[in-house]
Amino acid sequence: MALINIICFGPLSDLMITTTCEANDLSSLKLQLEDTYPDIKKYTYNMAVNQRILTACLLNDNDTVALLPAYSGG
Amino acid sequence: MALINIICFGPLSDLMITTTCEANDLSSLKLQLEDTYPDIKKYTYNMAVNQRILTACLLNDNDTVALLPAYSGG
Amino acid sequence: MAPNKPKNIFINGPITPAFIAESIQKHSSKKSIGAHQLFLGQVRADVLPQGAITGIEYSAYETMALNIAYQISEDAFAKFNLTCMHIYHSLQTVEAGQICLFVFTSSSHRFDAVNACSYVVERIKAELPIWGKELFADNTYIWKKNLI
Amino acid sequence: MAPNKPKNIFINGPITPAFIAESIQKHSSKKSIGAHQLFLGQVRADVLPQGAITGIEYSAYETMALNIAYQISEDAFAKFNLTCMHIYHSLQTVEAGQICLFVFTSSSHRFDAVNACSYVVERIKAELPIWGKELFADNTYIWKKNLI
Repeated sequence: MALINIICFGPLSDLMITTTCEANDLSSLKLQLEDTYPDIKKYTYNMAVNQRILTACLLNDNDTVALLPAYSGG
Repeated sequence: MALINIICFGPLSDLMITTTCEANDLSSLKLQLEDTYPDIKKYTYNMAVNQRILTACLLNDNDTVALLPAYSGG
Repeated sequence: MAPNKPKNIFINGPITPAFIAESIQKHSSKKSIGAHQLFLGQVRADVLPQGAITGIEYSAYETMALNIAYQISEDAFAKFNLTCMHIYHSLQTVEAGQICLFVFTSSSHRFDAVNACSYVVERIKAELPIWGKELFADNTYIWKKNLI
Repeated sequence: MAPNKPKNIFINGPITPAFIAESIQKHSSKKSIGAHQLFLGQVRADVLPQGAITGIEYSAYETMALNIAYQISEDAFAKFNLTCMHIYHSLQTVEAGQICLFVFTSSSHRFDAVNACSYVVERIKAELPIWGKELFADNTYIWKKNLI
Protein backbone atom coordinates (compact mmCIF):
# COMPACT_ATOMS: atom_id res chain seq x y z
CA MET A 1 0.00 0.00 0.00
CA ALA A 2 1.28 3.44 -0.95
CA LEU A 3 0.87 6.44 1.34
CA ILE A 4 -0.86 9.18 -0.66
CA ASN A 5 -1.33 12.90 0.00
CA ILE A 6 -4.83 14.11 -0.70
CA ILE A 7 -5.73 17.73 -1.49
CA CYS A 8 -9.20 19.00 -2.22
CA PHE A 9 -10.35 22.18 -3.94
CA GLY A 10 -13.48 24.24 -4.43
CA PRO A 11 -16.62 22.81 -2.82
CA LEU A 12 -14.76 19.58 -2.00
CA SER A 13 -12.51 21.58 0.32
CA ASP A 14 -15.55 22.07 2.57
CA LEU A 15 -15.98 18.33 3.19
CA MET A 16 -13.12 17.92 5.70
CA ILE A 17 -11.58 15.10 3.69
CA THR A 18 -8.47 13.38 5.03
CA THR A 19 -5.09 14.70 3.88
CA THR A 20 -3.48 11.25 3.67
CA CYS A 21 -4.71 7.85 2.59
CA GLU A 22 -3.32 4.42 1.78
CA ALA A 23 -4.12 2.96 -1.62
CA ASN A 24 -2.55 0.95 -4.44
CA ASP A 25 -4.25 2.64 -7.38
CA LEU A 26 -6.44 5.59 -8.27
CA SER A 27 -9.68 3.66 -8.71
CA SER A 28 -9.48 2.02 -5.30
CA LEU A 29 -8.55 5.38 -3.73
CA LYS A 30 -11.64 6.94 -5.29
CA LEU A 31 -13.90 4.15 -4.00
CA GLN A 32 -12.35 4.39 -0.55
CA LEU A 33 -12.85 8.18 -0.38
CA GLU A 34 -16.42 8.03 -1.67
CA ASP A 35 -17.17 5.33 0.87
CA THR A 36 -15.78 7.37 3.79
CA TYR A 37 -17.09 10.76 2.56
CA PRO A 38 -20.29 9.97 0.61
CA ASP A 39 -20.93 13.71 0.00
CA ILE A 40 -18.10 13.62 -2.56
CA LYS A 41 -20.48 11.75 -4.87
CA LYS A 42 -22.70 14.84 -5.12
CA TYR A 43 -19.99 16.47 -7.23
CA THR A 44 -18.56 15.88 -10.66
CA TYR A 45 -14.82 15.95 -10.20
CA ASN A 46 -11.55 14.90 -11.81
CA MET A 47 -8.53 13.50 -10.03
CA ALA A 48 -5.02 14.74 -10.70
CA VAL A 49 -2.01 12.63 -9.72
CA ASN A 50 0.99 14.90 -9.23
CA GLN A 51 -0.84 17.60 -11.24
CA ARG A 52 -1.82 15.39 -14.17
CA ILE A 53 -5.48 14.56 -14.62
CA LEU A 54 -5.76 10.78 -14.85
CA THR A 55 -8.61 8.29 -14.70
CA ALA A 56 -6.58 5.25 -13.71
CA CYS A 57 -3.02 4.63 -12.52
CA LEU A 58 -0.98 2.81 -9.91
CA LEU A 59 0.06 4.98 -6.99
CA ASN A 60 3.42 5.32 -5.23
CA ASP A 61 4.40 6.60 -1.79
CA ASN A 62 4.23 10.39 -1.60
CA ASP A 63 2.10 10.83 -4.71
CA THR A 64 -0.24 13.78 -4.40
CA VAL A 65 -3.80 13.20 -5.53
CA ALA A 66 -5.93 16.30 -6.01
CA LEU A 67 -9.72 16.24 -6.16
CA LEU A 68 -10.81 18.84 -8.69
CA PRO A 69 -14.49 19.76 -8.98
CA ALA A 70 -15.64 21.86 -11.96
CA TYR A 71 -13.50 24.98 -12.32
CA SER A 72 -15.00 28.41 -11.90
CA GLY A 73 -12.17 30.82 -12.59
CA GLY A 74 -12.45 34.04 -14.58
CA MET B 1 -25.84 76.45 -61.86
CA ALA B 2 -25.49 75.77 -58.13
CA LEU B 3 -22.58 77.09 -56.10
CA ILE B 4 -20.98 74.13 -54.34
CA ASN B 5 -18.45 73.95 -51.48
CA ILE B 6 -15.70 71.42 -52.09
CA ILE B 7 -13.63 69.79 -49.34
CA CYS B 8 -10.87 67.26 -49.89
CA PHE B 9 -9.32 64.79 -47.49
CA GLY B 10 -6.29 62.52 -47.23
CA PRO B 11 -3.99 62.55 -50.26
CA LEU B 12 -6.52 64.63 -52.20
CA SER B 13 -5.95 67.44 -49.72
CA ASP B 14 -2.44 67.79 -51.16
CA LEU B 15 -3.73 68.65 -54.64
CA MET B 16 -4.72 72.27 -53.94
CA ILE B 17 -8.22 71.71 -55.27
CA THR B 18 -10.63 74.65 -55.38
CA THR B 19 -12.94 75.16 -52.41
CA THR B 20 -15.93 76.26 -54.50
CA CYS B 21 -17.28 75.21 -57.86
CA GLU B 22 -20.41 75.71 -59.98
CA ALA B 23 -22.26 72.61 -61.14
CA ASN B 24 -25.77 71.23 -61.65
CA ASP B 25 -25.15 67.64 -60.61
CA LEU B 26 -22.55 65.37 -59.06
CA SER B 27 -21.45 63.65 -62.28
CA SER B 28 -20.73 66.90 -64.07
CA LEU B 29 -18.93 68.24 -60.98
CA LYS B 30 -16.72 65.14 -60.96
CA LEU B 31 -15.88 65.54 -64.65
CA GLN B 32 -15.15 69.22 -64.20
CA LEU B 33 -12.82 68.60 -61.22
CA GLU B 34 -10.99 65.74 -62.95
CA ASP B 35 -10.58 67.93 -66.00
CA THR B 36 -9.08 70.80 -63.99
CA TYR B 37 -7.06 68.62 -61.57
CA PRO B 38 -6.15 65.50 -63.55
CA ASP B 39 -4.10 64.11 -60.60
CA ILE B 40 -7.42 63.33 -58.89
CA LYS B 41 -7.80 60.45 -61.31
CA LYS B 42 -4.80 58.67 -59.76
CA TYR B 43 -6.95 58.00 -56.70
CA THR B 44 -9.94 55.84 -55.98
CA TYR B 45 -12.35 58.06 -54.12
CA ASN B 46 -15.98 58.46 -53.14
CA MET B 47 -17.97 61.67 -53.08
CA ALA B 48 -20.18 62.67 -50.18
CA VAL B 49 -22.89 65.30 -50.61
CA ASN B 50 -23.65 66.89 -47.24
CA GLN B 51 -21.96 63.89 -45.57
CA ARG B 52 -23.84 61.20 -47.50
CA ILE B 53 -21.85 59.11 -49.97
CA LEU B 54 -23.68 59.29 -53.32
CA THR B 55 -22.84 58.39 -56.88
CA ALA B 56 -25.32 60.67 -58.61
CA CYS B 57 -27.56 63.53 -57.54
CA LEU B 58 -28.65 67.04 -58.42
CA LEU B 59 -26.85 69.77 -56.52
CA ASN B 60 -28.19 72.88 -54.79
CA ASP B 61 -26.57 76.12 -53.73
CA ASN B 62 -24.44 75.67 -50.61
CA ASP B 63 -24.23 71.88 -50.85
CA THR B 64 -20.93 70.58 -49.56
CA VAL B 65 -19.26 67.92 -51.67
CA ALA B 66 -16.42 66.02 -50.01
CA LEU B 67 -13.83 64.01 -51.93
CA LEU B 68 -12.99 60.95 -49.87
CA PRO B 69 -10.07 58.75 -50.89
CA ALA B 70 -9.64 55.32 -49.21
CA TYR B 71 -9.79 55.64 -45.42
CA SER B 72 -6.78 54.77 -43.30
CA GLY B 73 -7.91 55.26 -39.71
CA GLY B 74 -7.11 52.96 -36.80
CA MET C 1 -27.57 51.84 -23.70
CA ALA C 2 -26.55 53.59 -26.89
CA PRO C 3 -26.20 57.34 -26.54
CA ASN C 4 -29.10 59.17 -28.14
CA LYS C 5 -26.91 61.52 -30.14
CA PRO C 6 -23.41 61.45 -31.64
CA LYS C 7 -20.79 62.00 -28.96
CA ASN C 8 -17.26 63.05 -29.60
CA ILE C 9 -14.85 60.19 -30.30
CA PHE C 10 -11.80 62.30 -31.13
CA ILE C 11 -8.80 62.92 -28.91
CA ASN C 12 -6.02 65.26 -30.00
CA GLY C 13 -2.76 63.32 -29.85
CA PRO C 14 -2.24 59.85 -28.39
CA ILE C 15 -4.71 57.96 -26.20
CA THR C 16 -2.78 57.52 -22.96
CA PRO C 17 -2.70 54.45 -20.69
CA ALA C 18 -3.93 56.76 -17.92
CA PHE C 19 -7.02 57.62 -19.98
CA ILE C 20 -7.67 53.91 -20.57
CA ALA C 21 -7.27 53.17 -16.85
CA GLU C 22 -9.75 55.92 -16.03
CA SER C 23 -12.26 54.47 -18.52
CA ILE C 24 -11.91 51.05 -16.91
CA GLN C 25 -12.25 52.52 -13.42
CA LYS C 26 -15.51 54.28 -14.33
CA HIS C 27 -17.09 50.90 -15.06
CA SER C 28 -16.52 49.53 -11.55
CA SER C 29 -19.85 51.03 -10.47
CA LYS C 30 -21.72 49.08 -13.18
CA LYS C 31 -22.09 45.85 -11.30
CA SER C 32 -23.96 43.88 -13.94
CA ILE C 33 -20.82 43.92 -16.12
CA GLY C 34 -18.93 40.63 -16.16
CA ALA C 35 -16.69 41.13 -19.21
CA HIS C 36 -14.85 43.96 -20.91
CA GLN C 37 -13.13 43.68 -24.27
CA LEU C 38 -10.66 46.40 -25.24
CA PHE C 39 -9.05 46.85 -28.62
CA LEU C 40 -6.10 49.23 -28.84
CA GLY C 41 -4.48 50.29 -32.09
CA GLN C 42 -0.81 51.23 -31.65
CA VAL C 43 1.30 53.09 -34.24
CA ARG C 44 3.98 50.79 -35.67
CA ALA C 45 7.47 52.00 -36.59
CA ASP C 46 7.31 50.13 -39.92
CA VAL C 47 10.48 50.52 -41.96
CA LEU C 48 9.84 51.72 -45.50
CA PRO C 49 12.35 52.78 -48.17
CA GLN C 50 12.17 56.33 -46.69
CA GLY C 51 13.17 55.04 -43.24
CA ALA C 52 11.21 54.08 -40.15
CA ILE C 53 7.82 55.66 -39.50
CA THR C 54 8.19 58.04 -36.55
CA GLY C 55 4.49 58.72 -36.15
CA ILE C 56 1.15 59.15 -37.88
CA GLU C 57 -0.71 62.42 -38.27
CA TYR C 58 -4.45 61.76 -38.33
CA SER C 59 -7.12 63.92 -39.91
CA ALA C 60 -10.82 63.25 -40.36
CA TYR C 61 -14.03 64.51 -41.88
CA GLU C 62 -15.08 65.00 -38.29
CA THR C 63 -18.81 65.68 -38.46
CA MET C 64 -19.34 62.79 -40.90
CA ALA C 65 -17.15 60.47 -38.80
CA LEU C 66 -19.13 61.27 -35.64
CA ASN C 67 -22.42 60.52 -37.38
CA ILE C 68 -21.10 57.20 -38.69
CA ALA C 69 -19.58 56.28 -35.33
CA TYR C 70 -22.99 56.93 -33.80
CA GLN C 71 -24.61 54.63 -36.36
CA ILE C 72 -22.02 51.91 -35.66
CA SER C 73 -22.73 52.26 -31.95
CA GLU C 74 -26.50 52.02 -32.47
CA ASP C 75 -26.03 48.93 -34.64
CA ALA C 76 -23.73 47.32 -32.06
CA PHE C 77 -26.29 47.88 -29.29
CA ALA C 78 -29.02 46.39 -31.51
CA LYS C 79 -26.93 43.37 -32.45
CA PHE C 80 -25.29 42.55 -29.10
CA ASN C 81 -26.43 42.59 -25.49
CA LEU C 82 -24.07 45.35 -24.34
CA THR C 83 -23.95 47.35 -21.14
CA CYS C 84 -21.51 49.96 -22.49
CA MET C 85 -19.58 50.81 -25.61
CA HIS C 86 -16.97 53.50 -26.22
CA ILE C 87 -14.92 54.48 -29.27
CA TYR C 88 -11.94 56.87 -29.18
CA HIS C 89 -9.72 57.78 -32.12
CA SER C 90 -6.78 60.14 -32.23
CA LEU C 91 -6.46 63.23 -34.40
CA GLN C 92 -3.17 65.04 -35.03
CA THR C 93 0.17 63.35 -34.35
CA VAL C 94 0.60 60.04 -32.59
CA GLU C 95 4.16 58.75 -32.26
CA ALA C 96 5.24 55.18 -32.97
CA GLY C 97 4.51 53.09 -29.87
CA GLN C 98 1.59 55.29 -28.84
CA ILE C 99 -2.10 54.40 -29.04
CA CYS C 100 -4.41 55.88 -31.69
CA LEU C 101 -7.60 53.79 -31.40
CA PHE C 102 -9.44 52.51 -28.34
CA VAL C 103 -12.64 50.46 -28.60
CA PHE C 104 -14.20 49.36 -25.33
CA THR C 105 -17.22 47.05 -25.06
CA SER C 106 -18.77 45.68 -21.87
CA SER C 107 -21.47 43.10 -21.19
CA SER C 108 -22.71 40.69 -18.55
CA HIS C 109 -21.31 37.62 -20.29
CA ARG C 110 -18.22 37.56 -22.44
CA PHE C 111 -19.75 36.54 -25.77
CA ASP C 112 -21.35 39.93 -26.37
CA ALA C 113 -18.40 42.12 -25.38
CA VAL C 114 -15.93 39.98 -27.34
CA ASN C 115 -17.94 39.83 -30.54
CA ALA C 116 -19.14 43.43 -30.41
CA CYS C 117 -15.58 44.68 -30.04
CA SER C 118 -14.43 42.99 -33.26
CA TYR C 119 -17.59 44.05 -35.06
CA VAL C 120 -17.01 47.69 -34.11
CA VAL C 121 -13.28 47.65 -34.95
CA GLU C 122 -13.93 46.24 -38.42
CA ARG C 123 -16.60 48.84 -39.12
CA ILE C 124 -14.41 51.68 -37.84
CA LYS C 125 -11.60 50.65 -40.17
CA ALA C 126 -13.97 50.35 -43.14
CA GLU C 127 -16.36 53.24 -42.60
CA LEU C 128 -14.89 56.13 -40.61
CA PRO C 129 -13.57 58.93 -42.84
CA ILE C 130 -10.17 59.20 -41.17
CA TRP C 131 -6.79 59.43 -42.87
CA GLY C 132 -3.28 58.86 -41.59
CA LYS C 133 -0.15 60.52 -42.84
CA GLU C 134 2.91 58.40 -42.07
CA LEU C 135 5.74 60.65 -40.93
CA PHE C 136 9.48 60.10 -41.38
CA ALA C 137 12.44 61.58 -39.54
CA ASP C 138 13.41 63.70 -42.57
CA ASN C 139 10.04 65.52 -42.46
CA THR C 140 8.69 63.68 -45.49
CA TYR C 141 5.44 61.72 -45.32
CA ILE C 142 3.31 59.28 -47.23
CA TRP C 143 -0.41 58.76 -46.90
CA LYS C 144 -1.14 55.53 -45.04
CA LYS C 145 -2.85 52.73 -46.93
CA ASN C 146 -4.79 50.23 -44.81
CA LEU C 147 -4.67 46.57 -45.73
CA ILE C 148 -8.05 45.63 -47.13
CA MET D 1 8.05 35.18 -27.60
CA ALA D 2 6.62 32.69 -25.14
CA PRO D 3 8.40 32.63 -21.79
CA ASN D 4 10.59 29.56 -21.40
CA LYS D 5 9.22 28.63 -18.00
CA PRO D 6 5.94 29.13 -16.13
CA LYS D 7 5.70 32.64 -14.76
CA ASN D 8 3.38 33.72 -12.02
CA ILE D 9 -0.09 34.72 -13.18
CA PHE D 10 -1.64 35.24 -9.75
CA ILE D 11 -2.36 38.54 -8.08
CA ASN D 12 -3.71 38.69 -4.54
CA GLY D 13 -6.90 40.73 -4.60
CA PRO D 14 -8.28 42.71 -7.55
CA ILE D 15 -6.39 43.60 -10.74
CA THR D 16 -6.36 47.40 -10.65
CA PRO D 17 -6.83 49.80 -13.58
CA ALA D 18 -3.41 51.23 -12.64
CA PHE D 19 -1.82 47.81 -13.11
CA ILE D 20 -3.50 47.49 -16.52
CA ALA D 21 -2.30 50.97 -17.52
CA GLU D 22 1.24 50.05 -16.52
CA SER D 23 1.07 46.87 -18.63
CA ILE D 24 -0.11 48.88 -21.63
CA GLN D 25 2.61 51.50 -21.07
CA LYS D 26 5.35 48.85 -21.05
CA HIS D 27 4.42 47.91 -24.61
CA SER D 28 5.07 51.38 -26.03
CA SER D 29 8.71 50.44 -26.57
CA LYS D 30 7.72 47.46 -28.75
CA LYS D 31 7.30 49.31 -31.99
CA SER D 32 6.33 46.38 -34.19
CA ILE D 33 3.06 46.08 -32.27
CA GLY D 34 0.04 47.44 -34.13
CA ALA D 35 -2.81 45.89 -32.14
CA HIS D 36 -3.54 44.97 -28.55
CA GLN D 37 -6.55 42.99 -27.41
CA LEU D 38 -7.45 43.01 -23.71
CA PHE D 39 -10.04 40.88 -22.01
CA LEU D 40 -11.06 41.84 -18.49
CA GLY D 41 -13.28 39.74 -16.27
CA GLN D 42 -15.20 41.81 -13.73
CA VAL D 43 -17.06 40.42 -10.71
CA ARG D 44 -20.83 40.85 -11.12
CA ALA D 45 -23.16 41.63 -8.23
CA ASP D 46 -25.64 38.97 -9.38
CA VAL D 47 -28.71 38.78 -7.20
CA LEU D 48 -29.42 35.26 -5.92
CA PRO D 49 -32.01 34.10 -3.37
CA GLN D 50 -29.38 34.78 -0.66
CA GLY D 51 -29.00 38.40 -1.79
CA ALA D 52 -26.56 40.22 -4.05
CA ILE D 53 -23.04 38.84 -4.47
CA THR D 54 -20.65 41.22 -2.69
CA GLY D 55 -17.49 39.61 -4.03
CA ILE D 56 -15.76 36.39 -5.04
CA GLU D 57 -13.00 34.67 -3.09
CA TYR D 58 -10.71 32.83 -5.48
CA SER D 59 -8.52 29.85 -4.72
CA ALA D 60 -6.45 27.71 -7.07
CA TYR D 61 -4.31 24.64 -7.34
CA GLU D 62 -1.52 27.10 -7.97
CA THR D 63 1.36 24.99 -9.22
CA MET D 64 -0.89 23.05 -11.58
CA ALA D 65 -2.55 26.26 -12.80
CA LEU D 66 0.82 27.86 -13.58
CA ASN D 67 1.91 24.84 -15.58
CA ILE D 68 -1.32 24.82 -17.58
CA ALA D 69 -1.18 28.59 -18.13
CA TYR D 70 2.32 28.10 -19.49
CA GLN D 71 1.06 25.41 -21.87
CA ILE D 72 -1.79 27.68 -23.02
CA SER D 73 0.74 30.45 -23.63
CA GLU D 74 3.04 28.16 -25.64
CA ASP D 75 0.09 26.96 -27.71
CA ALA D 76 -1.08 30.53 -28.35
CA PHE D 77 2.38 31.55 -29.58
CA ALA D 78 2.49 28.49 -31.85
CA LYS D 79 -0.96 29.15 -33.26
CA PHE D 80 -0.89 32.95 -33.67
CA ASN D 81 1.74 35.45 -34.73
CA LEU D 82 2.01 37.24 -31.39
CA THR D 83 4.50 39.76 -30.09
CA CYS D 84 3.42 39.47 -26.45
CA MET D 85 0.93 37.66 -24.30
CA HIS D 86 0.09 38.06 -20.61
CA ILE D 87 -2.38 36.36 -18.28
CA TYR D 88 -3.26 37.58 -14.78
CA HIS D 89 -5.85 36.06 -12.46
CA SER D 90 -6.82 37.12 -8.96
CA LEU D 91 -6.60 34.99 -5.84
CA GLN D 92 -8.35 35.84 -2.55
CA THR D 93 -11.21 38.33 -2.45
CA VAL D 94 -12.29 40.51 -5.36
CA GLU D 95 -15.29 42.74 -4.75
CA ALA D 96 -18.21 43.17 -7.15
CA GLY D 97 -17.18 45.75 -9.77
CA GLN D 98 -13.49 44.86 -9.49
CA ILE D 99 -11.42 42.97 -12.04
CA CYS D 100 -10.36 39.34 -11.51
CA LEU D 101 -8.98 38.29 -14.92
CA PHE D 102 -6.79 40.16 -17.40
CA VAL D 103 -5.68 38.61 -20.69
CA PHE D 104 -3.49 40.79 -22.92
CA THR D 105 -2.37 39.82 -26.43
CA SER D 106 -0.36 41.96 -28.86
CA SER D 107 0.59 41.54 -32.51
CA SER D 108 1.57 43.51 -35.59
CA HIS D 109 -1.82 43.14 -37.26
CA ARG D 110 -5.10 42.85 -35.45
CA PHE D 111 -6.17 39.37 -36.58
CA ASP D 112 -3.63 37.60 -34.37
CA ALA D 113 -4.14 39.63 -31.18
CA VAL D 114 -7.94 39.47 -31.52
CA ASN D 115 -8.17 35.75 -32.13
CA ALA D 116 -5.46 34.77 -29.67
CA CYS D 117 -7.19 36.70 -26.89
CA SER D 118 -10.44 34.76 -27.27
CA TYR D 119 -8.55 31.48 -27.67
CA VAL D 120 -6.69 32.09 -24.40
CA VAL D 121 -9.77 33.25 -22.46
CA GLU D 122 -11.74 30.15 -23.46
CA ARG D 123 -8.89 27.86 -22.45
CA ILE D 124 -8.40 29.67 -19.12
CA LYS D 125 -12.07 29.23 -18.25
CA ALA D 126 -12.01 25.55 -19.25
CA GLU D 127 -8.60 24.41 -18.03
CA LEU D 128 -7.23 26.45 -15.14
CA PRO D 129 -7.88 24.81 -11.76
CA ILE D 130 -9.33 27.90 -10.09
CA TRP D 131 -12.46 28.13 -7.97
CA GLY D 132 -14.59 31.05 -6.91
CA LYS D 133 -16.62 31.32 -3.75
CA GLU D 134 -19.46 33.81 -4.17
CA LEU D 135 -19.79 35.87 -1.01
CA PHE D 136 -22.93 37.45 0.44
CA ALA D 137 -23.39 40.30 2.88
CA ASP D 138 -24.55 37.91 5.65
CA ASN D 139 -21.19 36.06 5.53
CA THR D 140 -22.65 33.05 3.75
CA TYR D 141 -21.24 31.84 0.43
CA ILE D 142 -21.90 29.49 -2.43
CA TRP D 143 -19.36 27.98 -4.79
CA LYS D 144 -19.51 29.65 -8.17
CA LYS D 145 -20.63 27.57 -11.14
CA ASN D 146 -19.45 28.73 -14.55
CA LEU D 147 -21.80 28.53 -17.49
CA ILE D 148 -20.62 25.75 -19.78
